[in-house]
Amino acid sequence: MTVEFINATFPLITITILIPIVAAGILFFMSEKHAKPVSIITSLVVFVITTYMLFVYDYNTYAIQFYEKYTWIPFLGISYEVGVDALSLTMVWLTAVSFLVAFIWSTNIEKRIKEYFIAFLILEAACIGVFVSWDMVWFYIFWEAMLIPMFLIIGVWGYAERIYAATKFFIYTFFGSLFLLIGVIGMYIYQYVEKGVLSTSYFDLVNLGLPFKLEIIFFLLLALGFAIKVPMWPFHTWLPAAHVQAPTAGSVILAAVLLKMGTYGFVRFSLPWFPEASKYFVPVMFTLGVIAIIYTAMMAIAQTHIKRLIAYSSVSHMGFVTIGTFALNMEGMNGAIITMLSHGFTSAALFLAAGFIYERVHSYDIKDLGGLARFMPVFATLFMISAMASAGLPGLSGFVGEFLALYGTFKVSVLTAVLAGLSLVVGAGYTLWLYHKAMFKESELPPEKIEKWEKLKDMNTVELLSFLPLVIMMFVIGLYPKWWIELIQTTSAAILSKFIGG
Amino acid sequence: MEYLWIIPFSPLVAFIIIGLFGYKFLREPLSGIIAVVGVAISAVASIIGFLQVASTGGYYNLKLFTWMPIGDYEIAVSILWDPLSALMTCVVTVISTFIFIFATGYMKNEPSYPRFFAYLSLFVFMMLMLTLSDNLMQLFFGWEGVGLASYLLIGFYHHKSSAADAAFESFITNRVGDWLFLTGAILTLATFGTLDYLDIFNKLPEAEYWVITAIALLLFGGAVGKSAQLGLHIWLPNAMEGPTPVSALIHAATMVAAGVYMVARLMPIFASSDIALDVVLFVGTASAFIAATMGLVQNDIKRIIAYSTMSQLGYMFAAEGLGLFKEGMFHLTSHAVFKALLFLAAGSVLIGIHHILNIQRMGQLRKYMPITALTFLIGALALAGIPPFAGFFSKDPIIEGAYEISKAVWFFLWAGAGLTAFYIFRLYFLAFEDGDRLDPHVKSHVHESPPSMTVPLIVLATGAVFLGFFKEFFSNFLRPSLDPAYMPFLSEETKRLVEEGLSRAHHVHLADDAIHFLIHSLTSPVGILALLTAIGGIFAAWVIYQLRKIDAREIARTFKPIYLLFYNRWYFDFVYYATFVYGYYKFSRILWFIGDKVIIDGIVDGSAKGSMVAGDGLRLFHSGKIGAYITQMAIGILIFLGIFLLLV
Amino acid sequence: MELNATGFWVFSSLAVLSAIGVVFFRNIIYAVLSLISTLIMVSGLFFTMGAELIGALQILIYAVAIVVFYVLVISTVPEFKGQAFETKYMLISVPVGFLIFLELAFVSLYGAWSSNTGIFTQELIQQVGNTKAVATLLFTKYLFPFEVASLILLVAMIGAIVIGRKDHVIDEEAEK
Amino acid sequence: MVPYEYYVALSGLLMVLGLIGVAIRRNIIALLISTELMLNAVNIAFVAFDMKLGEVAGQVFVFFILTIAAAEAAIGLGLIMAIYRLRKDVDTETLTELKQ
Amino acid sequence: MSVLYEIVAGLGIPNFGVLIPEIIILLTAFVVFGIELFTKSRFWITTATTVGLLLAAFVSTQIETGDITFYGLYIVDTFSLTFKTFLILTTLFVVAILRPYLEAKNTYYGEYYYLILFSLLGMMIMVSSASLITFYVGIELASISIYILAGMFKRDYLSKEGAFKYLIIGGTGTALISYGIALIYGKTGSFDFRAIAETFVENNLDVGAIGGLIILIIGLALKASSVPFHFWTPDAYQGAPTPITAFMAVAAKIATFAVILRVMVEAFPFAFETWNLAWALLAAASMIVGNFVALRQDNVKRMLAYSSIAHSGYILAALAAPTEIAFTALVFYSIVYIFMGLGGFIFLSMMERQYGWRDSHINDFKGLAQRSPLVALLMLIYMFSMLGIPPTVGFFGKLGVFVALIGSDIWWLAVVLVVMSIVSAGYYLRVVIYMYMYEPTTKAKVNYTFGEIATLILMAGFILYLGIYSTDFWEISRIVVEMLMQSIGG
Repeated sequence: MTVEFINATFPLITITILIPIVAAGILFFMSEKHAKPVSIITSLVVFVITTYMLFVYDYNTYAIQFYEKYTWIPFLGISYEVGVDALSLTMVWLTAVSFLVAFIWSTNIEKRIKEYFIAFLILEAACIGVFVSWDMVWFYIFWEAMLIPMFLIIGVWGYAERIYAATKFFIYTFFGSLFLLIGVIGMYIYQYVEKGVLSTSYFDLVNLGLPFKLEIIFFLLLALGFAIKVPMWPFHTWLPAAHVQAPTAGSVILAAVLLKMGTYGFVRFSLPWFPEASKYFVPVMFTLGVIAIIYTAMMAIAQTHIKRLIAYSSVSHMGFVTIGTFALNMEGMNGAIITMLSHGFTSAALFLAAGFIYERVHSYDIKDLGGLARFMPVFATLFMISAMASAGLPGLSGFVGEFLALYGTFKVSVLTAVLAGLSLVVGAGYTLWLYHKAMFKESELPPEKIEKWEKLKDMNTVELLSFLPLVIMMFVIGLYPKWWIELIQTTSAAILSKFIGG
Repeated sequence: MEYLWIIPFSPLVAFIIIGLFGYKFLREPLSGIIAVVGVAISAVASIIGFLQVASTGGYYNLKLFTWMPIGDYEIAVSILWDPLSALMTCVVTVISTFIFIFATGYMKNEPSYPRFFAYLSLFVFMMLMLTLSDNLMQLFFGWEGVGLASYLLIGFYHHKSSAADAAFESFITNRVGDWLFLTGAILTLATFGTLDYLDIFNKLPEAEYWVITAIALLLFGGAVGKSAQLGLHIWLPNAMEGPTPVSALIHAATMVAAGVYMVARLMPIFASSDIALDVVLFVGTASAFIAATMGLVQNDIKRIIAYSTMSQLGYMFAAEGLGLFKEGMFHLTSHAVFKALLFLAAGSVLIGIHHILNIQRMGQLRKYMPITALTFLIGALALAGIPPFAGFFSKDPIIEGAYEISKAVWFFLWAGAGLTAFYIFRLYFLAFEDGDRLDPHVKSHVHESPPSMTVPLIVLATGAVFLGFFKEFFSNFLRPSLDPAYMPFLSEETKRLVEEGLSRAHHVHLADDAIHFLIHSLTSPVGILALLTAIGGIFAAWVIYQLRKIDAREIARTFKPIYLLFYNRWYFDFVYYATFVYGYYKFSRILWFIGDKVIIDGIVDGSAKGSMVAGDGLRLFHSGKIGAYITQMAIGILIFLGIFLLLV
Repeated sequence: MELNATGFWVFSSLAVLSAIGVVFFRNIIYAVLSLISTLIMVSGLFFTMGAELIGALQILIYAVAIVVFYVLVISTVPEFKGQAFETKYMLISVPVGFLIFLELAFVSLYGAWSSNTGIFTQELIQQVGNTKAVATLLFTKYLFPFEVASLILLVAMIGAIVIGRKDHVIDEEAEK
Repeated sequence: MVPYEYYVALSGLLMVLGLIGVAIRRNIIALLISTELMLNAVNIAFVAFDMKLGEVAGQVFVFFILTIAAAEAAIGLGLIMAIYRLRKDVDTETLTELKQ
Repeated sequence: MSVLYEIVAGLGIPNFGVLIPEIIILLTAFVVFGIELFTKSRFWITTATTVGLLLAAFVSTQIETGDITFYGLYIVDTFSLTFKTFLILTTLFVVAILRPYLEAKNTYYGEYYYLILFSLLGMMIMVSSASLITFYVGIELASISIYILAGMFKRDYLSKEGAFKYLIIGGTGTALISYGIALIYGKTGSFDFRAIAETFVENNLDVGAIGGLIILIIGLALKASSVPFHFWTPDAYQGAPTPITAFMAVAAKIATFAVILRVMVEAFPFAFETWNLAWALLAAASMIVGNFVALRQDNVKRMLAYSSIAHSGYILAALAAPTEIAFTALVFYSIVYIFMGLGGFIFLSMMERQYGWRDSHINDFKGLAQRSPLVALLMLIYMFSMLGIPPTVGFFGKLGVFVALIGSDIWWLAVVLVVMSIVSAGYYLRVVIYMYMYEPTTKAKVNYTFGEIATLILMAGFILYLGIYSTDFWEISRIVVEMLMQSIGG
C-alpha cells in the first residue's frame, strides 16, 4: 500500500481538534448561562469546518489529505500525524453532525450545566482525534481520552443505575483497549527488531509483512479492543446498560460516534495490517456478525425499555458492518462504511426520539406508553422515518448500506448473507414493535392517562432543529447514495488493496 | 415520451404538498382535491402513454438518474414503458383515481383527513415506482414502499389496537417475503451483474438452470408475501382494519397485484425454469382453493371480500404457473375493476350502517341503498364468473386452460370457482336481501351514499360489465410483453429458452375473441361444467340464505371438523401466532435472560465480583499484627530464595 | 589455632543458646539478659577471629549502652501480662525459619567465596594490628559514611526525644 | 582453624532466630530485641569474610551496623514509650488498629 | 606504618565541589534546627526550609561535570543529579503544604522540617552512592528519619503504631540488606559497585553470589514496598501525618527505585538474568496484591497506600527487561509518579483539614464536585493518571513499561500489568464516582491555602502537560540511562 499525502497548507485538522478543547477551557471560567451558546457555536464551527473539508476533499485519487506531521517523542519514535481520507472524513463529519445535534438537544439540560457541556466538548475533540490520527499513540490517546468524559456523562447525568453502567462501560472498554495497546506495541517492537525503524506511524506499520502466526496474535489482540467497542457479540452487554442509563445526548453520541470507533478500527487497522489473518478469520467474523444480527434482534424484541431496545438494535446493525467489512470486497466495504454513517444518523434519531418521549411522558417503559402518535403527529412522522430508516426501508439511509453489505457478503458466503438478510424481518420486527407499542396502540392504557396526554405538546423548535438534520441525512443518503459511494470508493479500494489487488 | 416521469411524480408532489401543509393550510376538502388531482394527472398521462403504446407498439426505456453504482453496474431510477407496464400503470392510476374520489366522500369529517390523503398519494407513488421500474432494485423500492404505505394506511386508526396490530402484522409478513425477494435480487446481481430486466433476460441463457430456479423461487417468495398467497397470507384479512378505500386500493388494483405483475414482468426468468413455474402453479392453486374455503364461513363483510381477493390472486398465479401469462394479466385487470367495485360498495354500505361489519346483522339493505346494492350485485356476478360480466371472460380461460394442462389443478380451480360463487352470494343475500336483522336505531339512519361515492361505483360497475369484451384487445396488446415470439427486447437465444419453458401452454387453444370464447365455453363440457358450478353456487346460497330451506347452522354442526377448520382459517393464524409471534417473543425473553443476563453478564459481572472477593481474601493477610506480617514475609523469603537457589 | 577453634565452638554454642533464650524466654527481663549474653558471646567470636576493635565496641555499645536502654524502658513499662508467644505464628514461622536457615547454611557452606582482593593483606594487618587497620580505613576511605553515621545518631537522638517526650503544650491546651 | 563458612552459617542461624523472634513474640519490646539480634548476626558474617579475605572493610561495615542498631533501638524504645503512654498496652495482638 | 601512610597519602582530597547541594541541605537543616531552638518562629522555619531547598535545587541543576569522589564511594553524575533535583522539588512541595496541615491537626513541631531535610539528605546520598556502604548509610539515614516523621503525630496512637510497624519491619529489611551485602562482600571482597561488577560475571554466579544478590533484592524490595515484603506500607502510610505520607510515598519510593536501578545496573550488570526474574516476580505479586486489596478499601488514604504498592509493581516491572528502554521507562515512570503520588496525598492532606472530613473515608468524597469543582477536577486528573488513561502522563509511564516488556518478549508480565490495570480501574473510578455522581452531604466549600492549591494545580498541570508533550521527560530519562549504561561500558 503506497500512500500519497497532500500536505495541509493550513493546520485545519489540528484546529478542529483544538476548538472544542479551547472552548471547554474557556467555559470552565465562565458562568453557567454561557455554557449553552458557547457549546452550540463551537460545534457549529466544527461542523462548518468539517463540511468545508468534505467539499474540498478530492476523492478521485486516494491520498491522505489535510496531512500534518510533526515529530513528537523521538525517543519512542512517536510523531503527531493527522490527516483524513474519505473514511476518516465521513466519520469526522458524522461526529460533527452528531455533536451539533446533541448540543442543540441538550439545551433542555438543567443539572450541572457547565460541567455537562465541558464534558461533551472534550468528548468531541477526542472523537474527532480518533478518526484523524495516523500515529498509533495519538490514536490511542484519543481513543482512551474519550472514556473520561463519557464515563462522567453517563455517571453524572444518567438515571438510577448510572454508576453501575458507567463503571461497566469504562472498565469493559478499558479492558479491550489495553489489549489493543499491547497488540500495537507488539507490532511496533516487531518493526523495530526486524526493520530497525522506530515509529508508531500507521504508514510504517502497514507494510510490515508479519509472519502468519504473529499476524494471528496481533489480529486477535487488536480485534478484542475493537470488538468490545463495536460491540460485537458476546462483548456487547455493556452497551445496553450504558445506553439505558446515559442521558439522551450521551446515548446519541455513544451510538452515533463511539460505536463507530470499533468498526473504524477494524476497517482501518485490522484489514490492511493483517491481510492474511483477516482472511483466516473471515468465517469467525461472519459467524459473530450473524449472531450479532439475529441474536441481538431477538434481545431487542425482548425488551420493554425503549433505550435498551434501541441499544440492542445498534449491536444488530453493527453486525452488518462487521460482515460487510470482512466480506473483503468493494461492495461489502462500501456497505460497511455507509452503514456506519447511516447508523450514526438513525440511531441518533431513535435515541433522540426516546429522549423526547421521556421528556413528555417521563417513562422509558413501553408498557407505560401507547397512542402517542395521535397527540404528537410531527414527532410521530419523524420517528416513523427514523424507525423505517433503521429497519432498512429502501429510499432511506439504512437500506443502502445493508444492501451493499449483504451483496458483498453474498459473493463470499451465501449462507451468511441469507441469514443476515433475515434482519429485514427481525429488524423490522423490533423497530416496529417499539413504534407500535409506543406510538400506536392506545386502547390498552387507562383512560385517565390518555386524558392527561391530550395536553402533551408536539415538538418545539429546538427539538425539531435537532431532529431535522438527522432525518434530512437519512433521505440524502437513501435517495442519492451515489455521491457517498463515489466519495468513499477510492478509500475502500485502498483499504482493500491487499485483498483485491491494485 | 419523456412526459412519462409525470406519472409517478405527480402523486409524490401531491404527497409532499399534503404532508407539509395538510394540517396547517389545506385541511379537509383541499387535501383530498390535491390528491385526486395528483393521481388524475398520472391517470391521464398513463392513458395517453397507453394509447401510444397500443398504437405504435414497442417499448420505451428512460433512465432518470443513477441511484447507486455497484461496481460497473449503475442502479438507476428509470421508467420501462411497454404494454405490460402501461397496462398495469393504467389499471393502478385509473382505479386509484376512482378510489380517491370515493374516499373524498368516505372520509368526510375525519380529523386525520389530510394524513389519509397524504398516505394514499404516497401509496400510489410507490406503486407506480414499482410498475414503471426497469430494474429489480427500483421494483424493490416500490415493493417496500407500498409495504410502508399500506402499513400506515392499515394502521390509520392506530389508536385502535386491532388496527395497529394488523398493520404491524402486515408489514412483518410482507417483510418475510421481501427478505426472500431481496435475496433473489442479490443472487441476480451476483449472477448476471445487473438488475435491469432487459439485460437479465438477455443473459439468461448464460446462467445455470438451478441458479435461475433459485432466483425465480426467491423472487416468487416476495410475491407470495406481497400477494398474500398461501403461507404468508395471514395479514390480508386482518388488513381490513384500514378504512375501506384503503382495502379497495390495496386489494383491488395495487399492492396485492404487484406480485402477479412482478411474475409477469419477469416472465422470461420464470419461464426458464420448470420448477419455478410448477411452484407458482402449486401455490396459486392451493391459495385459490383454500382461501375460497376460508371465505365460506366468515361473517365480516370485508373479510369475505378479502378472502376472495386471495383466492382470485391464486387464480392469477395459477394462470402464470400454467404459462398463461396474458390470461393472468387480463384477470388481474378485470379483477381490479370488480374487486374495487365490491370493496367500494361494501364501503358505501358501511357508511350507511355506521360501520357494522357483521353480515349477520345486516339485511334488506337493497331497499335503502339501491345503487350500492345493484353495483355490488354486478361485482358479485363478475366475481362468480357469470357471463357476460368481466369475471367470466378472465377467469374461465384459466380454468379451462388448466383442464388442458393438469387435471388436478383444474379440479381445485373449478371447485374454488363454485365456492367463490357461493360465498359471494351468501354475502349478497345476507346483506342486501333476506330478513330484516338491522338494529332499529341504525335502520333509521340508513341512507344511500352521496354522489362522490356512488359515481365511482357506477363507473366501475360499467367497467365490470363491459371489460370482458375487450379480451382480444388485451391479448393482442400484451403480446409484445408476454409472448416470447413477439417480444422485441429478447435476444434469439432467450426467446428460444422462454418458448421452451412456456411449451406447457401450447396445447391450450382458447379463442382470444370474447364472443368466440363465450360460444366455445358454452359448448364445451368443461366450460359448461364451470358455468353450471358457478350458477350452482349462487343457487345454493339463494336456497340457504334467502329461502332458508336449509339451516346453515345445521350444516355447520354436521361437518363440524371441517367447519372449524375453515372457520379457524386452517389454523394458520393460530400456528403462526404460537410459533412466530408468541413463541419467538417468549424464546427471545428466555434467551435474553439466559444468554445475556445469566451467561454473558454472569461472566462479566462475575469477574468484577471475583475481583472483589479476591480483594477481600487478600485483605485478610493484612491483619495488622506484626507477627503475622513477619511470618508471611518469612514464607516469602523462603520461597523467593528457594526459587533462585534451585535455579542456580 | 586450637584455641580459636575451641573458642568458636564454645562461643558459638553459647551464642546460639542465649539467642534461643532471647526468642523463647517468656519473661522479658530474661530475654534482655539473654541478649546481653548473646552479644558478649558474639564479641567473643570476634575476638577469636582477631577483630579486637569490633569485639570491644560490641561490648561497649551493645552490652553496656543499648541494653541499659532496654532495662530502663522495661522498668517503665509494667510487666507484660499476656501470652508471650502467638502459637499460630510459632507453628508456621519456626519450621519456616528452620528452612530459611537451611537455605542460608547452604549458601554459606557452598558459596565460592572470594579471597584477598583488597588493599590490605593478612600480613599487613598482623603487622599494624587490627585496630589500627580498621581505624585507618574508617577515617580515610570511609570518612564519608562515618560522617553520615554520626548524622544518623543525631537524628535518632532527636527522634527519640521528640517521640518519647510528653506533649506538654497540648496537654495544657487540653486542660484549657 | 575453624572454617570461616561455619561463622557465616552461624550468622545465618542467629539471623533466623531473630526473625522467628520478631514473628512469634507478642511483647513489642521483645520484637525490638529480636531486631537487634538480627542486626548482630550480620556482624559475624562480615567479620568472618574479613578473616577470609584478609580485609578490614567488613569490620568498618560492622561499625555502621552497630550505629544503626543503636539508632533503631533508640527510636524503637521511644515509640514503645509513646505507645504505652497512649494505650497502656504493649501486646502486638491488640495493637492493631491499622489493619486490612 | 609506612604502608598505611602510603595508602592514606595515595587517597588524595575528596572533591567537595560536587557535594554543594547536599551541603546546602545539611546546612539548611542545621539552620532550621537553630531557628527552632531559639525562636520557634514558624514563618522563619518554613521560609528557611523553602529557601534552602530552592537553593539546593538550583545548585543541583547547575552542576555540569560529575565526579566520583570520596575514594570511589560517592558518585555525582546526571543520574544522581536528576534524581536529586526531583527529590528536592518533591520535598519542596511537601514543605509547601506542611504547615497548614500541622497547624490544623495541632501537631506542629519544628522538628518536622529538619527531619525531612535529613531524610532528603539520606535519599540524596542513596542515589549518589557508588558503594554499598554509602548506599547503606544513605538508606538508613533516610529510613530512620522517616520512622521518626511517621511517628511524630502528636498524641495520635495510629501514627505510633504505624511507625512502630514500619520500624520493626524496616529494621528486618535493614538486617536483610546488610546480610545480603555481607554475602556479596564475601563473594567479591569489595563494596564498590564497579569492583562487584567485575566479579559478578556469568561464569561466576554460584550459590553464594545468587544468595547474596537475592537477599539484597529482598531487602530492597522491602524498602520499595514490594509484595510480599510490603506489609508495613499500608499501616505506616495510613498512620503517618498525610504530608509525611506523601513524602514517604513519593520521595522515599523514587529514591529507592533510583538506587535499585543503580545497584542493579552498576553492580550486577552481568547477573541480569537473575534480577530480571526476581523483579518480575516481585512486580507481578505487587501488582496483583496491591490492586486487589485496594479494591476493597473504604479509607482513601489506605487505598492510595495499596495503590502505591501496585505502582511499585508497575515501575519495578521495567526491571524485568535488561534493556535501555526498560531502564528509561523506569526512570520516566518514577519521575512522573511524583506528580500523581504527590497530587493524591497532598489532596488528602488538604481535605483532612476540612470540616466534616472523617479520616479520608470514601463517603467524605460524596458530591465534592458540586462543592468545589476545581478541587474535584484536580483529584479526577490524579486518579485517571494513576489509572493510566491518556491524556495524562500515567499513560506514558505504563506505555514505556509495556514497550520495554514486549520488547523483551516478557508477555506474561505485560498481560498481568494489563489485567491489573483493569482491576485498578475499580477503585480509582470509585473515588471519581463518589466525587461526581453522588449528592453532597454538606454544602461547605473547600478552603485551601495558596500553597496547597498552587501545588495541586501544578501537579495536575504537569500531569496533563506531560500527558500531551512528554518529550522532554523522555529525553531526560534517556540521557540519565545512557549515562548509567556508559558507566558500566554499555
